[in-house]
Amino acid sequence: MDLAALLGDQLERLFLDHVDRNCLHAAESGIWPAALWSAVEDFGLRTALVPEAAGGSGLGWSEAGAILQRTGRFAAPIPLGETMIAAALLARAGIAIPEGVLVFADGRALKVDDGLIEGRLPAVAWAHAASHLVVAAGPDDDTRLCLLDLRHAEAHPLRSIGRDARDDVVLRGAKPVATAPIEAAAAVGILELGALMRASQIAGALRRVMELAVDYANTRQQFGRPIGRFQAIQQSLAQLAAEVAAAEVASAAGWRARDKSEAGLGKAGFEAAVARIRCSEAARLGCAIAHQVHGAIGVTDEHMLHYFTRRLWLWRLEFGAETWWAEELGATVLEAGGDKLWPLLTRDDPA
Amino acid sequence: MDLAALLGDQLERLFLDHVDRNCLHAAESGIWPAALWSAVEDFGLRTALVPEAAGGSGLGWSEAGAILQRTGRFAAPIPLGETMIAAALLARAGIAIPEGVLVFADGRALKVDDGLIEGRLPAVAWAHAASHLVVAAGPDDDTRLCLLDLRHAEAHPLRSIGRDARDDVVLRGAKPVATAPIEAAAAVGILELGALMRASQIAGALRRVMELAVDYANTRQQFGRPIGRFQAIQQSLAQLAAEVAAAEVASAAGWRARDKSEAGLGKAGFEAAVARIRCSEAARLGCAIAHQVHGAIGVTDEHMLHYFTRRLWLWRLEFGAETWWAEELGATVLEAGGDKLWPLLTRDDPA
Amino acid sequence: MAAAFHFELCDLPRDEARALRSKVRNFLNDVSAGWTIADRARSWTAFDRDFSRQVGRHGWIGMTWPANYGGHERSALERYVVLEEMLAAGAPVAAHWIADRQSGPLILRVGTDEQKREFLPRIARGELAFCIGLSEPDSGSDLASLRSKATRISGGWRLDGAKIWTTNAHQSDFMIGLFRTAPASETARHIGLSQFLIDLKSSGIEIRPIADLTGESHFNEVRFDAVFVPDSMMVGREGDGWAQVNAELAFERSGPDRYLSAYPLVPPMLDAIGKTGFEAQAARDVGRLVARLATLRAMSISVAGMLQAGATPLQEAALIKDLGVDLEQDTPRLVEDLVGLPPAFDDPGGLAAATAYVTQVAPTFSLRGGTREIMRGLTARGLGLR
Amino acid sequence: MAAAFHFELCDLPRDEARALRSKVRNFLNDVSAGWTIADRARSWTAFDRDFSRQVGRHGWIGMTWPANYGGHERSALERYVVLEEMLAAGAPVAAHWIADRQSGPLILRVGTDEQKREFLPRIARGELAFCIGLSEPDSGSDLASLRSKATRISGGWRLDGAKIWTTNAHQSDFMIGLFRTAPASETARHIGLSQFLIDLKSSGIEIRPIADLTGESHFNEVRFDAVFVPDSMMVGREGDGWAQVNAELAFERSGPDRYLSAYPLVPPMLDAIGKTGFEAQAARDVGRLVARLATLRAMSISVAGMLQAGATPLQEAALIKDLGVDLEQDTPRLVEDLVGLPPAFDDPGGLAAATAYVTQVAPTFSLRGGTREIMRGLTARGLGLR
Repeated sequence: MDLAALLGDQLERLFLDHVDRNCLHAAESGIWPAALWSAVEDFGLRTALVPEAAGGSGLGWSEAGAILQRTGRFAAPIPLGETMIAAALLARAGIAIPEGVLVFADGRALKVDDGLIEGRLPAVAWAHAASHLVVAAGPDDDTRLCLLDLRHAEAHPLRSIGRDARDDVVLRGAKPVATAPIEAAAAVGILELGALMRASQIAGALRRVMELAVDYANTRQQFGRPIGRFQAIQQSLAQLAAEVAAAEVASAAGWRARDKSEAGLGKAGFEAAVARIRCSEAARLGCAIAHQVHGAIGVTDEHMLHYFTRRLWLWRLEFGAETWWAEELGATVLEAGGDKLWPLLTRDDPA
Repeated sequence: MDLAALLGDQLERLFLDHVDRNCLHAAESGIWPAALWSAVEDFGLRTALVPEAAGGSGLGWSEAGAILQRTGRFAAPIPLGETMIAAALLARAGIAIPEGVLVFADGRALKVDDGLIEGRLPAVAWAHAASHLVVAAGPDDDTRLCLLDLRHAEAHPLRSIGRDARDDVVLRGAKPVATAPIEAAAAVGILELGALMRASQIAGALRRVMELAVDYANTRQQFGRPIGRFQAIQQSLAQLAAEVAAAEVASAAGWRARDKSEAGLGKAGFEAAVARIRCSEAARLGCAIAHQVHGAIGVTDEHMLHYFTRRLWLWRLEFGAETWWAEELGATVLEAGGDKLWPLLTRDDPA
Repeated sequence: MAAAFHFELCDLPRDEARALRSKVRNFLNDVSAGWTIADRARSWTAFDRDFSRQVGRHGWIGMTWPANYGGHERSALERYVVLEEMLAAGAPVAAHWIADRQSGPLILRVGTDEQKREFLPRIARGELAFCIGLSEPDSGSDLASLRSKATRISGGWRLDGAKIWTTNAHQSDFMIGLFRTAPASETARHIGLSQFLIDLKSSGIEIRPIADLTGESHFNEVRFDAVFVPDSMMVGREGDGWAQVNAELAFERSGPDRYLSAYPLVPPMLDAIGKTGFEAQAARDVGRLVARLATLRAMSISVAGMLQAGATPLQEAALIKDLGVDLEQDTPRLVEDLVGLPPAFDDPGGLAAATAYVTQVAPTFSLRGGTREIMRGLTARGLGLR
Repeated sequence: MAAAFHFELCDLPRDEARALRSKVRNFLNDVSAGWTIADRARSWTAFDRDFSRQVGRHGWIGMTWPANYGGHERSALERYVVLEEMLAAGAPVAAHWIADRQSGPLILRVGTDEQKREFLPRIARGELAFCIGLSEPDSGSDLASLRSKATRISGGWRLDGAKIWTTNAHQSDFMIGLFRTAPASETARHIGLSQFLIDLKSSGIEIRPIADLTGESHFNEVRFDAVFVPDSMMVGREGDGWAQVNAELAFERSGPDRYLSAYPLVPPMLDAIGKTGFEAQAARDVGRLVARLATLRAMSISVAGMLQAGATPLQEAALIKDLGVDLEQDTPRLVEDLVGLPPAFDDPGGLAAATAYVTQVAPTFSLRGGTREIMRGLTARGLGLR
């Protein structure tokens, strides 16, 4: 068994032990799942994507995608993906990785003046659970990866449908702990990583939602038989299955392209956009079907379903909402013209 | 029994006798159904909407809507609605109604110079079966209803999915047979009448399509029972029924508004747009369901279904496509602002 | 089959409707100053006894009932005007909605004179909140499988069992509950059900609010442990409960609450798109939305006209519910598409919060009053599919 | 249930795929000069023996078959490259498509050596057109109810009955038909079916093209009246027809022809929207379309990889077909929305005509290879719904 599979299985067992309704409920009330996080840290998952030479596990992006899918499958209320990716970015840039929880954000709107960073980062996931924040900021000819200590930032807590912590982060002349030069495309490349992270989480959560719906349909009796025997329910669940399949494939293909274009961030934008858009669509339709099958029980706190659907609804909107990505991708395609679409769809090298 | 109901019943019997697969097939090959048309003329339907004082039957617009719904129900390959409405327009303007088949068109793109009319009218329905054409043309301060002799126009035959005759009509300095002053809003008002005409035809054809699908589902055996016993088919047909209901109500409400705003053409635009948009949507979804239920037989010439679905697909696009009307209506609503929508929806007087 | 469903357009009585609408609008304008978009999005799940009493004082509850029972002897179509104005404004109507829509009409139709005198005037004043006890833990849409039972005892009935998904039970004064008064037979599972008026303060009743995914509680589980109900509180005839409940459903499925649940998002969405500079495609989406709204309103008023005329348009009501629910469920996505939504927000009353709320409750729109699948099955039977 | 379906990404063999793709594109560029949009929209229903012979000369039919049967011993994934390039370009592939996709592989899998030697090389040269005789007038999706029968006679079989919806029978050389060689039992209706290679020039065969709603004929009714087929023309084992047919379906349901049928409308649609000045919402719709296309392609290649590895991914194929058909059927509406369509047109090769064509044939997309309802039922069983 290879390392990625081993880590994945360990993580699955850990989540099975820790991530139940109580854990999710507590996290949504603002209680940090410290035991869960420290178990995850003990597995060395923080540095899973860091090269072995730099003390990490050296996993590839596609392997990371499989791990993120598991966090989605359990709606694990910890920023594992955020931390893994932030650490990977730091390691690639040669910046030492600090302890604790890390998050990252799209830094394109930030201003850099004499090395100090100014600006507002809207709705950063888990900012107030994290010690440090990673962004790429600066002009095209001097874009730098910056590690910021969140103690020197204001975090304004927000509400969201998902109810995991989200904060507006305001930087007022913040001085990074460390910086390193990075290609200009990294700023949008980081957004792509976030979008892919959410895409994989959606795929994982959506398969779980399907399983919940199938279990419920096989259990719940109406009119003298399980509702799963009714053709109308069967046809709906088949549609849900198709969305799950599409989400799984689209997210995996997004990470594959990321792996293939190791040369630089921001080069796998097409596949990232596809993953983001398709997974978000799948989430929308999938949640509707799962709730319809579950009936009233599905919208109550007595059932697990909504812990997944609420996050699916939220994840669709993060790291660039589905509408934003669709617009970006569509504009690229239109500007290229009709006869460039097929070559784009069949490109086998994202670099 | 009142006159409208009597005419409707006569027409229904006439269509039952005349409008079968052969009649439709012949009409689509370009053969004019002369016997059918002369029977319709004999009923006095050409002037059904002309006031009694002017020698007509004096029916209201809503009553016309019911008759048009019947032409849709049979996909009758004659421009009865076109002729009725053209005659009504002429009578209201005090212009003598010529014999034969009449058509009308949106004349807003025409130029009037020294009483002569210049311009192109795209895809006029039944132009080459008609003797005369009615349009409203001219500048806002001198808009005139114009009766044109089609012998003095060029008609370029077109193809369409519906396969009833459609022609581009080109006028090169054509001199109208007669003109009369009319309110400036009449130009768009005539387009509304055409849109409502097609909306009613859609409602009629769509109910027929539903009946065909229900009959087929009750007859066709698969896996040892009629396919209409399968819940998946039942659920689809229920959706089709909802679309039929929406089309019937939307088109009727459009004509009702037309009746209430007798004061002037162009004042029932909101309800006309609603009818047009909603009926077009219904046609799109309804055709898809009906074909799915019918399976392969539905796309063959052996079955009547496609004589209706092809016209439904065509009618959606005529007298301003659904997209055009939706854009117009949406722009009106947006320009008015959010708190004006509810008063608009609840207006009880279109004038 | 041609008679499977038929809608005749119905005109609201023009002069009366105008005067009434203008009064309701003025009232709502006055009281709504502090309502946020998110408040309005809650509308008929928002329970506000003060508001309901004000509505009662205006004579807008029990509008069609006889004056001697506290009613106002207006037509069902005038009542329609009040209902749709309340919903379009997102008024907090939950404290009188069910009593006005279902419980009161039921009592008026099949109740005893004593029941009418006791309950209807208080309902009409906006003082009595009702809930409806139908579903049970093991029977959702399949009402014939109900097991909660009423046992005849001296002077009345003893109720045992449980109801679930009872909207607002925790805030209501009375429940009208459906209980089994005789065993079901294999061939006629619908027989033996009867309705009771139950004072929720009775001993033996335990009401447990069920938290929902929004963090609020509208549903409840209501347990009955040897609850006494006097004979005088049976509603209608013993064993007729099933038929009585079904007659209510045409009212429930075709009203304006069946397509306006998400309406309070629409005006702020239009304003957020802007009066100028919008894209043609955005205008198209808005145009299509408005066409659906206007058509559903005409369909709903048509059914109101049939109900007013004494008909029981179950087929037509089912079609409205199917289309109305689709529209309501599509609305949050439209906001996302046309306005854009932030993933998280700090204004709990704003459009983003309101849309998040509607997204979460929208799944119930296609459940209440019979699931989408049940509605479509009903339509299919009406079409003659066998 | 966790194993209901599983897609592993599959990479096309990079260097081979690149070289091959570039050859196919060059060929198609050269031959496609005169193809209108409407021609391209017909693609795999367009029957052109000259074109098929050219494709055969390039070695792009029977690509994966052994060289001794005229094949080219390339991988299924290389073949995939050729298929998708042909479809994306809207090439007229009907004269070899069925033989290459279904009939040839079937013969290769279960045919006799004599059959392989006789048919495969000619198919690979693009010289033999095949059709598939499955459906009958009284059985559409319910193949187990087939009644056309084969009766054993001296030296072979006598066929009687009728097949319907047989694509291209009127232009084909051979049919592979499924006939009943033994009576069905009540409990196992699938037994007793066998497949035959039938020369369509045999006496006793009557082929009647069925005009369709576009005015063209692709479907046929094929009647068999005492048609003789020699023993050597039975395909596979007597009574195994049902299993053999089902094994074919995974190929049919997951190929690029299951999501690219409407693709030829897309590039001209993009050009009609324009490279600049488009609306953000139009871009979004295009972006969503492209995301669906790219995902379906990855899914389809994933299944191609499984087939190459010898698996029978029926569940995965059914999911692709469901999603692919939706995409294809949505495409004409997208053209209408983003470009606008005139109700009538004078250019029979243009985008409006092509869209009208696709609108009319689109209903069949969700029928061929098993209806949408059948596909979803298959998926439901895979999910463990019982």
